[in-house]
Parts: sequence; C-alpha cells; structure tokens
Amino acid sequence: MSVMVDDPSVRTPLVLGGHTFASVSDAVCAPVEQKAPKWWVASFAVALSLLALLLAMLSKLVWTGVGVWGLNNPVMWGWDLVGFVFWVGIGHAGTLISAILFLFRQKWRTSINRFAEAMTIFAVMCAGIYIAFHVGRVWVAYYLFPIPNSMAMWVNFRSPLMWDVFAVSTYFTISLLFWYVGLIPDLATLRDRAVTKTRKIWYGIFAMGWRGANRHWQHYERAYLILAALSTPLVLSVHSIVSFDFAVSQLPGWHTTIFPPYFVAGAIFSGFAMVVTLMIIARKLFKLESFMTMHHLETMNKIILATGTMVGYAYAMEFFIAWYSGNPYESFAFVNRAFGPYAWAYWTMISCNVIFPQLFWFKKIRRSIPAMFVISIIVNIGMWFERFVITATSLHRDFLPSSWFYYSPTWVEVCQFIGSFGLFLTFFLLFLKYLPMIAISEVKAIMPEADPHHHGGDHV
Amino acid sequence: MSSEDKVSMYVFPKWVNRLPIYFLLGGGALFVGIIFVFWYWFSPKHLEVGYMPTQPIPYSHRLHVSELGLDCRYCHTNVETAAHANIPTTETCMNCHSQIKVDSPHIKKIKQSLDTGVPIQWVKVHKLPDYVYFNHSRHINAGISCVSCHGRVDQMEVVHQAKPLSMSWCLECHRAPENHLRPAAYVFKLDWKSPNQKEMGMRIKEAHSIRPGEDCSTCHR
Amino acid sequence: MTSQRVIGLLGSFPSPAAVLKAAESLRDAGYQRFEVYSPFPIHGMDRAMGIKDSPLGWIVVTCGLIGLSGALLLQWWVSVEAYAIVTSGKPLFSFQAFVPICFELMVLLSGFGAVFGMFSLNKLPQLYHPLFRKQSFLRATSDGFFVSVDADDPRYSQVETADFLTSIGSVTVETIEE
Amino acid sequence: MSSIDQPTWRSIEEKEGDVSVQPFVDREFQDGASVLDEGVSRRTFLKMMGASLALAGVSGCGMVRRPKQFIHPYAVAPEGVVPGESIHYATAMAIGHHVTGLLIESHEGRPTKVEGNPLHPHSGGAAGVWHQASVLGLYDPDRLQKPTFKKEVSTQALYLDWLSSRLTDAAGDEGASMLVVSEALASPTSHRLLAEFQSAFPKAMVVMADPFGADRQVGALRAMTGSSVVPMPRYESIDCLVSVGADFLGVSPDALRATRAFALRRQPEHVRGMNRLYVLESHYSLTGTKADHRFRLKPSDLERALVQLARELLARAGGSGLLQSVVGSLPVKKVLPQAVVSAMASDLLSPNRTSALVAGDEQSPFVHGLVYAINGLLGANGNTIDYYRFPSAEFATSDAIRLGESGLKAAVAAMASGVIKTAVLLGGNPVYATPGDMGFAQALSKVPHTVHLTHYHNETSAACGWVLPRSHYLESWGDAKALDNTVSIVQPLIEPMGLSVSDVSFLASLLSDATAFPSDLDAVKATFQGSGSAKDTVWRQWLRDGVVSKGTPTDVPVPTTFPFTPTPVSRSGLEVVFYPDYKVLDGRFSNNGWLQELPDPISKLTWDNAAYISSFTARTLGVKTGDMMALSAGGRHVDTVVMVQPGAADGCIALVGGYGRTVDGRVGQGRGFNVYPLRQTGRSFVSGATVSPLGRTYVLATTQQHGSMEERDLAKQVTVTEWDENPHFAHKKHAFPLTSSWKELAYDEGNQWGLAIDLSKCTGCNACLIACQSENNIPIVGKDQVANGREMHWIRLDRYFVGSVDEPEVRHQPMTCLQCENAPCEQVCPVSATVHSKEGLNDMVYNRCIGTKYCSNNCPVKVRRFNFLDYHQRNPQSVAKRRQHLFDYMREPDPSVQKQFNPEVTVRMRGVMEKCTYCVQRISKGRIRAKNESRALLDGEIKSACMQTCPADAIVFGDIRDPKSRVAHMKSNRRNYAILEELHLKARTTYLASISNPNPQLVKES
Repeated sequence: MSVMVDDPSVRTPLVLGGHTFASVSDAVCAPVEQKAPKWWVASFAVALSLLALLLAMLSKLVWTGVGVWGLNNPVMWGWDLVGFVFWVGIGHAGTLISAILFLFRQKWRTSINRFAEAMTIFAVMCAGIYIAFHVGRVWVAYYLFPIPNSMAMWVNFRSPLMWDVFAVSTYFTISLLFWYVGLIPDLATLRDRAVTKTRKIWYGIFAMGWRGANRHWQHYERAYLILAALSTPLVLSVHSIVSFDFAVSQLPGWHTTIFPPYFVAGAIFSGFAMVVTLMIIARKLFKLESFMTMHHLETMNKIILATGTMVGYAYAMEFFIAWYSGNPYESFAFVNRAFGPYAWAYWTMISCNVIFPQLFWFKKIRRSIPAMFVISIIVNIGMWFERFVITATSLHRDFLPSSWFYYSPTWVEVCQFIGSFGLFLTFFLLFLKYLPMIAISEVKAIMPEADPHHHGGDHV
Repeated sequence: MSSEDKVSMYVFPKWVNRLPIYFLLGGGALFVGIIFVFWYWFSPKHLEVGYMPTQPIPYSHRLHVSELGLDCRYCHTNVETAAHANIPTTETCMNCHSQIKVDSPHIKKIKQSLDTGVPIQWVKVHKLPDYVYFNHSRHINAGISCVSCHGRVDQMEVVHQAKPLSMSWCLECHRAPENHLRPAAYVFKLDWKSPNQKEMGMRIKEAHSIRPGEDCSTCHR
Repeated sequence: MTSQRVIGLLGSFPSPAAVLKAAESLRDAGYQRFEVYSPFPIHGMDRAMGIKDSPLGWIVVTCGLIGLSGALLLQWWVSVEAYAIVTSGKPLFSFQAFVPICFELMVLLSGFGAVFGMFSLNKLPQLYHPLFRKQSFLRATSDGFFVSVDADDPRYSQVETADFLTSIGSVTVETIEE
Repeated sequence: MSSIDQPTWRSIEEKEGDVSVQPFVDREFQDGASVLDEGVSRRTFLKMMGASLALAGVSGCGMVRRPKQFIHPYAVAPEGVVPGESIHYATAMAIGHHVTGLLIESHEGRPTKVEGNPLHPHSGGAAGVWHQASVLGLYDPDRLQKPTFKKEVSTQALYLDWLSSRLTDAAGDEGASMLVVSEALASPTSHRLLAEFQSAFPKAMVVMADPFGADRQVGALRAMTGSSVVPMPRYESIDCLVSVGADFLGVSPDALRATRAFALRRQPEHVRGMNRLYVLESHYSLTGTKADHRFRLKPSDLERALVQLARELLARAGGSGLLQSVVGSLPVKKVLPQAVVSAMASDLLSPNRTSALVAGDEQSPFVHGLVYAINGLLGANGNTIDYYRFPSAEFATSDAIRLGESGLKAAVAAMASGVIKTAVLLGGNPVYATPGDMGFAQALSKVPHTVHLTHYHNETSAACGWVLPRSHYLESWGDAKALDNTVSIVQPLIEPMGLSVSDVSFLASLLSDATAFPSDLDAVKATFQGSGSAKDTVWRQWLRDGVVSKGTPTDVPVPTTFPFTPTPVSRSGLEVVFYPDYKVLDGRFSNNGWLQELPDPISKLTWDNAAYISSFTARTLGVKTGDMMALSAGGRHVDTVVMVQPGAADGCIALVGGYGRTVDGRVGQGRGFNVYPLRQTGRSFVSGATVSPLGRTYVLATTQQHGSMEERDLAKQVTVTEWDENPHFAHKKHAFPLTSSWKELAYDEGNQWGLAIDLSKCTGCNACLIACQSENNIPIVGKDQVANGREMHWIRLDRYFVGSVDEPEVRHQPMTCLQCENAPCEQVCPVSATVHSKEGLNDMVYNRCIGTKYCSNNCPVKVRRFNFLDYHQRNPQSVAKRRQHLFDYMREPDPSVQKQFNPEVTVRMRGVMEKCTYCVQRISKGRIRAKNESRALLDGEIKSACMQTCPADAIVFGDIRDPKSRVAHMKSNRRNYAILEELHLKARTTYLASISNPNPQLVKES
C-alpha cells in the first residue's frame, strides 16, 4: 500500500534544520550539560516517591507473605505475572529497534534507538523485580540458580520458569552491553566537551579512552553488528520463552501453540507504543523535534498498526482453534473469556488492542501528535489487560468446576504495580539527564555530509 | 591558559592505563576467593564437624566403652528398634552408680535427678534439620555401624560431631552403601575394620537386597 | 615540553572526504603506521588505509560454541548424572526441554565475546593517550578529522612527513610528544 | 544473625517458663520432655531454612551452634514408652447418648490422633469428624483451667465447702430444693451415681437432656409400649429403606455404624444386590444425597405423606389393628403423587425383600409412633430393626428423674416457682440451647445457688455462681454404654491440663462431703465390681480392647396405645425445621477450629450457619444467598442469613443449631446465628413463621462456589439397569490413543502405591477430611481466608448438583492428590521441589520449595495448597501473640495447639506449597518395620489416614502391583475410572463410578 512505503525518489530527511556535525553534538549534549530544568526536578521527585512506594510494598510482601496479594487457590498467579509479562513486553521495542532495524539498515532508527534501548533496560529491571518477588520465599530464591551445594541438589531444567531465569538475565545483560557499546563514542564526545574536572573524569572513565581511531571504529562496528545479529534472535526467543510459561502448561487457555509468535507481536506492539509515548514527551521538552521527526513517529505508528492487527488476528485465531480442536475444556475456556466473569477485562483488551490502533490507517491520525499520544497509551493499557486476561481468566475456571474461584487484586498488588513505574521513571529520568538520549555518532554518520563522496559538505 | 582550558585539558595520568589489568586480575582473584570461602568454610564439613559442647556431666565414652567394655546398646537401648537412639534414663546410670563412685559430685547430680525426677539436660550434639527423618533402627539392622555416622565415639572423652551430616554426605552412602555395610556382628564394634570393605559390602548388599531409597520422601515427609 | 620524546605527527582535515583522500595518499606513499581519527566511522576508510578485516567474528563464534556446548553439558550432567530424578515421568535426558537454555547461554557468551573481544582488540580501556593532551584533538569526537603518523613508521621523518601531510591537505600539523 | 537464633532460644526458655507458671504443662511433660524439645524444633524448622546460610555463617566461628539444643531423657522410663514411637490406647467417646469406641495415638504422653476401635460395634474402626476433632479440643487454650465463683478465680476446696453446706441444706427437705440438670450422659457410673443421689435425696429433681437427641423417639416408643427402647436398624440387611426425615448417615452420632452397614449394600457387587433408599425430608441432608428417590416435603407434609404411605400399605397388606385405627381416622391430603406412593408401597411389600422405615430423631412423636407401627406391619421390628433398652432410661426408674425436653420443662417450672434453691448443672448449655419459649434463663436466674461443670465458659456458666472446669474425656476415667448396650471403659491418656473435674468425680462429690473430689477411677471400678473389675487381668483386658461387654437386643415391645396426633400447623406463613450442625452439632463443638473450618457437606459453608431455603421460596420472599433476614415465629425472632439450597422443600426454612454463641472461646464466639430462640417446646418444627428482609448482606465463606459439573464427566453415576446394559460405561473412548511421545516408565518394581475411592459407597461425611487434617498438621486459616479461597485441606469433598435446581441429585467426590505418574506439577517446578518417587508417589519437598506456585497452576485438579500467610502463626485457635521485636514472627505457634501436632509430619511454613502425600509418613513407618523384620509388606498394613477412618470403607489404599491387594482388586472393577483420563495423567488415585438403584416403576414415570 502506497501509504506504507516511502517513495525512494523523495526520501524524507532524517535530520532537519540544517545541522552541522558540531551543531548535532551541541543540540544533543545540551540537555546533559545545562542544569536540570524545573519539570525534570519535579518529575524526578514524583518518580522517587513512586519508587519508595514500590519498596514499601515489596517489604510488606516479604514481611507478611504472598497472602497480602489477592491470589487464591485456582488463581495462583495474578498481577505479579501480569506485571512481569507487561514489563518484559515493553522491554522488547528497544532491542528490536536497535537490532532488527539496524540489520535491515533502517537509517531512521538512529535518532531513537538509544532512547528505546534505555527504555528496554529499565523495563526489564521492573520485570526482574516481579519475577524475583512473586515467589513465596524470596530468601531462598537462590535455589533457582544451578549452584553446587552441600545438599547435592540441582535445578529442574525442564521448567519454563528455569528457562525464564536464563532468558531474562541473558536478555538484560546483552541489552545492557549493546546499549553501553553504543554509548562509548558519545561518552567520549561528552568527555571532550566537558568543562569541569569531575565530568571529565567520570565521562572519561566510561568512555574508556575512546578517541575515534579508525582501527577502533573497525572492530567497534563489527562488534555492534554482531551484537545486533545476536540480539535479534534473542529478543524473539525471550518473549517466546516468556510465553512458554503459559504455553508449556496444560491449562486450557494457556496450552496454545500460537503463543510464541503472538506474544512477540504483542511485545513489539506494546514496546513501540511505549516508545512513542515517551518520545512525544521527550522531543517536546528537549526541543529535539529536528531529530525525532514526524517521519519517525509516523513510521512507528505504522508498525503499531501492523503489530496491533497481528495481535487481533491472534485473538481471532485462538477462538477458531478452540472451536476447531473440538476440545471441550479449550472451547469453554475461550467462551468463558469473552462472556464469563472476566468479560469486562476481555472486551477492554479487544477495544484497546484491536480497535483503536486501526485509526492509524488514516494519515491524519498517524501524524497527529495528540492522537498518537492517546492511542499509544490506550495500547499499553490494552496490552496490560491482554496479560491479565490470559493469566486470570484461564486460571479461575479450569478443569474441575469444584475449584472455580474469582480473583481480584488487593491494594498491595495495585500499589506495587504503580510503584514499578517509579523504578522505571527514576532510571529513565536519570538517563535523560546524564546521557545523550540520541546516538550522536550514528546520527552524524547518516548525515549527507558524512558520506566522503558527498560534495560541498565541508564548512571550513 | 585560562583555568577553564586547564580543566578542559584534564588528562588522566599515564599510570592509569595500568589499572584495568590490575582490576582484571584482582577481580578474578576475589571471585575465586569468594567461591573458595563458600565452598570450604561455609560447608557443613567445616561448620558442623567438631562441634563439642560441654555436657552437664562429663561422661566419658572412652572410659565406659573402650576400657569398661560397655556395649552401645546398654545405654542406647532402643537403637535397634526405634527411630531415635535414646539417651539413657537416669535409672540406667544408677544401675551401676548406685554402688560405684556414689560420692562423686557428678554422680550425686544424677542421684538427685533420679530422686526429683527432673531429667538431666544433655546438650544435643548430632542434629539433623527438623524436616529430616532419620531412623536408627533401619540403618543398624541394615548393617550400618554407628561408626559410619558418629565416628569413633568409643575413643571420645567428650562426644563431638565427627561427620558433616549434610544431605550430600547422606547421599554418598545411600548411592553406594557397600562402602559402609558390614555384618550384623560388627555393627557395634566401632574399632572393627573390614580388610576388603567394598567387596564384602557388595556381598551383603546382594544377600539382603539392600536398596537404600534415594527419593525425597525417603527422608523428608 | 621540549624534553619529551616525539612519537609522531598529527594533521587535521576539514571533512570526511578530505581525510579519506589523505589516508589513501599516505597508504600509496607507503606509510603503514598511521591512524585516522573521526567522530564517526567513515565509509571505505579501511580500504583507504589498507588495513585487514577484523578477526572479531572468530572470537565470537568460539565463545558461542563454548556457551552452547557448556549449556548442553551442564544440563545433561545435572539431569542425568548428578541429580537423576524422575519428573513428570519424562526421560532423564529430555533434550527438547534443554534447547532454550542452550540457545540463551550461546547468545550470552557470544555477546561477551563480541564486547570484550572488541575491547581487547582495541586495547580499551586506555584512559591516557598522548593525543588527549592536544587541545585541537578535542574536536575528534565532535567534528574534527585527524590523521596521525607514528614516529616509528619506516617512512617517517619529522620534516618530510609534516610537509607531506600539508601537501595532502592537512590544515594544521602538530607534533605529538610522549 | 542473633535475630535468627534468638527466637528459638526464647521459645525454649518460654517452655521452661511455662513449666513454672502452669503446673499442668509441667505434669504433662515431665515424662515427655525429650519429645517436647523435639516437637518445638520440629515446628521452627522451616523458619530457619530462610536463614540457613547466615546461620551456618555464624555457627562457623569456633564451632558454636546456636540455638543450642537440649535433650531431656526420662529420669525414670515410663512403662512401654519408647521415645519417638507412638502408642495406641483404647477408650471411648460419648456424644450425648451415642458412644464410639476409639483408639488414641499418643506420642510420649501427648494424644495426637484419634482412630476408631475396630472391636467397637459403633465404630468398626471408623471415627467421625467430632471424634477426630476432639483431640484438638483437648489442647484448646480456651478450655477452663480453674474453678471460679461469681467470675472470681477460686479453689476446689472452697467449692467443696460450699457444696457440703448446700447438701446439708438439701438434706433438710429431702432435696426438694435441689435440682440437677445434666447433659445426656451415656456413662453407667454416672447413671449409678445419679440414681444413688436420687435415693439419697428422694425429693430432688434430676433432669438429663440434650438440645437434639434420641429422647423424643424413646419417649414416643415408651408412650406406646411402656418400655424405653431404642431402635437399631441393621442397615446391611435392609433391602428397601425409607427415611422419614432421618439423617442416619449424616448428623447422627450413630452415623459411623449406619454408614458402614448401609454402604455395604451400595455396591452393586454385593451378593444380595443393592439396597434402595427413599428419603422424605425438608432440607437436603447427607442421607438425602444417597437417596435413590428423594422427596422434598415441608415438615407438615412429611407427616401427611407418611399417613398417605401408611394407608397405601394397609390397603395392600391388610391392616394390623392399631395402625388401622390410627390412620383410618386421619384426614388424607395427597402430598405425594399416587403413582409414587403405590410404587413405594409395592416396593416395600415386595416379597422376599426386607424393608423398613427410619424416623429422624427430630421428628414428632406422631411420626415416630407411625413409623414404629408401619415397621411392625412390614415385619421389620425384631427382624431388620433390633430394639435395645435405652441406657439412660435404665436408671430413670423414679419419676423424679426426667429425660429430654419434658424434663427440662419441669425443671424450668420448678426453678420459676422458686422452690429450687440449688441448681447443679453438669455440662451442656441449657441457657443457650433450650427453646426460646421455655424461658430457662429467666428461671435459672431465680435460683440463688448454682454450679456449672463445663469445658468452656459459655452462656450457662455466665449465669451460674460456681463454674468448675470439666475434664476432657481424654483426661478422665469413666465408662460409656452405647445405644446397643456395648459397654466401654473410658481411660485417660493424659493428666488433666487444668484444675478440672471429671463427670464421675463431680457426681460422686454430690454423695460425699469429702474435702477433695472422689477419685473417678474408684467410682468406675465400683460400678464394675460385680463383673470382676477387681481382677486386674480382666480390667486390663477391658482397657486393652476398649470393650467390656456387647449388648443384646430386647424383645420387641408390643404397642398398646397410640396417643399422638399430627402436629397442628397454622395455614399461613412458613414452616421452620431445626437440625443439629454437621460440624459443631448442637454447639458443644463450636470452639473447635477444625470443625468450624470444615465445609458443610451439602452447602460447603464454613465458619457460619445459615437459613437454607429453596430457590422457589427465595424468589417468593425476594431474597438471595447472603441476604440477612429477620425470621419470626411465636412472638420471637432471630436475624439470620439466607442461603439458597437446591433441593430444599418449598415453603420451609431449615435452621441449623449450634451457632450464634454469645459467650464462647475465641473460635466459636459470634460465629453465625443462634436459632434456638425460635424453637418451641414439644414441637418438632415451627409453623406460621414470617420473614422480613433486613436489607443487609453477610459474607458467607464457602469452599466451593460452583455446584454444577458443567456436563463434564467427573463424578460418574448411572443406575443399576443402565450399568447392566453397559458395564463399561465408566471407560471413555478417546479420540486418539493415550500415549506419550517418549518411552514411559514402567514402575514395575517394589511397592507401587495407589488409592481407589468407591463413589457408590462414599456418603460425603467429611470424616476423611478431619482425619487428614489431624494426621498431617494442616493449619486452619480462618473465615476471611476461606472466603478468599485459601483453605488448606489436603483432601476435599467435591459436591456437585446434577439435574434441576429444585430436584437436584448430589454427587460426592473426595479429591486427593491424584499422584499422577505423568504429574503436570513436576515438570514446571524450577527447583525440583516436587518430583516422583520410585514407588510412584508425587513427592512434595517443602524445604526445597520456593513458592513459585506454578505447580498448582498446572495441577488439573487443584489439590495443591499454598500456605499464603504462615497460617500456623495466625492459628485462630491459638493464643494470639503480640510481636515483641523485628524477628518475632519466627516464634513457634501457640504451644497449646502445638501439642496436637504429629511429630512424624513436617510443619510447613508460609510461602510453601503442600499437598496430600498418601500419608507418606505412615508408608515409611510400615516399610521400615517390614524391612527390619526382613519381610514383605502385607496388604492393609499401611493405611492412609483417610482410609483408616472412612466409615463407608469407600477409600482403599495399597500396593497396586500386588494383584491380591484390595486396592488392585478395586481397580480391576469395571466401575473403576480415572478422572480427566484424557489428559493422560496416569493418576494413581482412581474412582469407582457410583451406581444408583432407583425403582424402575418410578423411573418410567419420570
């Protein structure tokens, strides 16, 4: 469809406003070098208090027991696992944007990948908190790792949760490395622009003495390429494995082969939505419209539209298979989803994830900042509900009607979820303040002047 | 040069370049060190073995067993029939000590306990976690000698823990009982050693079809 | 200052194109021990400088294989040798279930290989470098393009190399001292 | 670190502290100290787990082990006690007139578990919920410890002074000013003492009554025949049985005997074929759930239906004089369709089949009389129904000794008139549990001198001057005579925990003015003087067997008159029936946490009672489940909560006694609603009741929210005829073969444990549940947690309603861990905390579990239980402790309740998953015994707790590899099937499909 693809003859410029190499550095480094604006201080205070809330809830949880949550016998997983999958999902856009778009040589990624990667890391941290604290006895959670011990006991590698442990930690590590490697040249930039000794030293240490030598660039680019090549299957595997937590069980509504692809699509969906939300705010506040252009936003909205439609397709397919398989438990599970006690959650999910994103078919909406802001938030709400629907509705009515029970969260669960945003925002704001939120060197590299065969580019 | 220039020209001294390698080596050493500390110092082999509390009455196993030749079962009467190898009752002590060394202060204590019925408070030496259910009778009857778990108690002036009693240690034997099985006659002979333990153990194992459980529920309920 | 040993020359160039040309001419002139500095990787510079391909790929492959086999070994040993316990009536070596962790550990170690391999190839971290003492060199991470020629290059001569740099379009030429 | 070890330090000191402050602990534990120490640490174990590393860390330094633990060997070894090994003692527990012989498991002097005594006819090896739970009652910290006078702590000596002064007064007027009100006692010694008291004080009034009980029936039969007899149906030999509001399988304390006999005939394999059960009742009772035909009738219609049936029978069989004269004169109202009545009649009269009617204790004398007469007509009397002399009546020779409600009425009159100066109340709780119109409380307040012997401080003791702690049956000597005249000695297993007095001593003290309570042992021995109790061997024999002598039936007394008429009912309003609770009975067990949390077998309600009404009645009244309503009749009203019960009779409200206690222990007080005020003296039910909704709602905590089976083939049941047509109905044909993609394990060596449950026999009586709870240290969680779906019962009874809302059938399905060979729970546990044993058990390793709860999510039958909140710490039964410092939560649960714990079973802490283990501790015990004796295990040597106590003998555990074992035999039955077989779980717990035996004629009708 012509709307979807750019006409190659008229490529939209990725950096606007007649920037030079120097001015790119200036523009991107400005937020880091100027003193924190009022809004930043204010929102950082809010973030910190939310973080405090999270810590309070976690201490209550550990102190009193998992019973402070609303979980009950059939529904042993609730907001805890929902929160985990929700955050992991959000954590996917970052690596996806950096890695996959990098491999596909999508130059437009450069001005948003740093941003998205940061988001990934912090989101995965939130997810990690959830997976670590959902257990009944956190203090023996170290049993989860295959450590030699005087009990001669070992872990069970057949359990999807064990796969999770490896997948999530690997994903976090690799994303962190990827992000940091990307940062090195920009840290060097900051170091060289630094005007105080402390900045010099700190940025200097983290820049590791980068000096832009071509031999360095050579290995550096290769390393970056390889990391991208590794992260791409990794990012897909991680959410597939997260989906195994459900798919590998035998619970009607969980035990489905469609889960891996559908979870990945959902993850990209929610991840991009979150990126859009954050970008809209950041570009406005830091006046970076010339880097995060409408073109970027529109492209992302297209991806949201695409993945949203995939997710919708998956919802439909689940129902079809449930009916087609002729498995009474399966079909009941899905009918119950749509018309059972949790129907409200199901229809919220459908409208948020399937209906609203369809508005992006219209170029006007796709390019309207307020519209996309609202929709991106709606999508995130919808994706949270997707996880809730999968977890709670499947559990609360399984094989034996005798064990059916309704689950509703307690204030602790709710506050903990709100608090997890505190963790996310705290780190994100720190990132905005102390690190270049746009990959300076990469942006320079895609500027026309960067091409050695480009003429009249040099201003000296 | 203006101060700002000076600052902006701050350059790390040359020696800093050597730091990374130091950190690398130091970190590595630390890592190995920590592993060692846990592996060795935090293992029951080190934490449990050798625990030797002072008992209310300095009863000497060496004297009573090695020199006077008491059988373990004279005091630990139920060891063949019950899960617990009972600590002897005050009565048991008084069987002899109503005549022997009656005026020793310790014996007086025992006498007093018998009169008042207030038990003597011995300090527990061999302690398994409370979720472990060890059955003495089963092991004794299978041909596992006291010495396998308690060491040479017959030579101990004061009883101490001789073996780690950790789960891995238990499993060692449950997975290869032939290293400890011995004929019933020698179960209470702590000083007895078989010249060809393994081969003999194998024979006993076959003869009595001894298959120690390795299921969790063997010891945990 | 003067007491210090000269270790090379540093020429600055206005643009990627210029520095690329410079690199080519240096290469053609037979210089080997020279380096180009730029705020971003310049396309085709490797060829221009005539340096060979990065061996990083091999390092990563090796690490990846170690990760893969290690994971498989660990899981086999644990579930078949060290802790052979029946779960869900499945065979002890149920390899299907071991695939995810094999993959994850392969990726993890490959990642380490890539990053730390890159560091070691680049001899980073190296917080001190003579170039950092050059005021002008600060622009190397912003919009400066530089070429440095090492003093121990066989073709190196304090005067001629300086002239040669100027001749191939170097705007300024400085000497780098230890 | 210190924080970790301190708690246990403290707890041990605390133990010793206890010893000093509470002499009874001292007495108890002097000989059991080693176990006490064991026990304590047992209980802390998992708490320490959390800190295992840290703990190790510190104890590393210089080989100091904290907490230091001590061993207290016996000073003088008690006879036969081997530390760590349990011993069983025979005794008997009486509930009202009903006696059950029991074997009590004791660990170093701590009774921990109650089992049935196979030698005792009323037990046959089974123990019911009340018997099982009584051991918790023994350790209940709320039990009275010291005598009080006018709420002030006093001494027994002072009481005895008071008593002798009262007795001298009474001697003046030959006891005319003296009243003794006792709860129903089955103890011959007590009877003897009461009779002696009576002869010592000829004018004194002695009354013995329970709120519910056999008295009404006995009274009716006495009125008809002049002799006090009690009918004992031999259910195993009755082919066709009609229950007239009789819940003989359920709430009757005689249910154990009845259930075993009845269940025998529920298996189609029985040589004499299945029996057939018709049930006429007003609310859904357990007996109703086993009915082949159930007719829901409000109580007045119940009487009419009986008349209808009687007429039909007479018409067919030709009448005996009395019955003819009775029913002939009665108006006929056809409450049952003629077809039904004639079908029933022909069934009852069908030749070469035995048949009988059973009337519920709570029915009116009219019903009892009629049923007795009809049984005569059917030739059941003396044939399939034996009659025994009513034990409590044997001593009641003089009219001054009155039984039942009439007796209470007389007592109230006497008290109200003011002649009574001294009232002696033994047990019971008349102030709370007597009909509202009787006015017992007001009357009692007129008596200047009162004493109450009671387990708990309750409504009655609150109204009495002297309150004496009453000894638990496990702490006192006594004896008991069952309804079938089987006599047992009640022997104590433990010294009294407080300054309590046994019934016998208390009664004996009325006859002596000694300065101390007479010994109960002597009194009991005196009773048996004649029968050779002097001889020590004989005495020991009695104690060992738990049975002194079996009784013999008397001749069937001949009815001479029929002095009853149908209960008059008011045309308007609703009718109200009352029945004792399945859990707390008449309220005497209301402070027992196990029983409070026990789900009602029909409504699955815990911690409360409710007014059960049919959905039709609910609609007409405009109320729904959970609504509060004011229910008024006879000028009195009670507020109660509605619970709609499928299958309840229309126009009728069923109220459950035993709740709404205003003065009780921490567990029972304020639970549910008191319905006694609505009862009316001499009435089996109340009519003309009116209802007004209160507009409030009330939270009801049920353990099962969904009653329908959703067309899922879970608890299978077919009729005998259907079964004959398709003997293999239980075996589903699967669309695809049930195989795994890998080579499955054979499990072909050693013992392979399995369980089979015969749904045809199971009556859903809950005995297995409490047995499991007491065997496996399962905590109670409290109402709010149950309401949140967090009950911890390892075995639960699923109850499904099948059919219409108005006329549903009920299916019971006990649900244990299925011990699947392909257990879904195992593969998803990341830490291998649940894995499979070589004997096919699904082991749950608590100390490895980190609580991901994944296993439960993947369990298709949801039998796994998660300890959400350290329920042992917050045990509602135990004394609440205030947290002293940061790590205080590591202290053990309240020691009083602790003492019941089974030391053979790990006590689980919070954050840990737990589930049915097939009583693996019993398996290990048996295996070790067999190995030590170097022999193979015998079938039936190892019994799971549920199997051992099951009165219906429906649960069978054993080695499925041994073809001769009972369980293998059951699994080879064609009715045997695995639940959710299509999931290919290869479950070790399987079910035998239930078979019903409806009357073919009636089946045709519908």
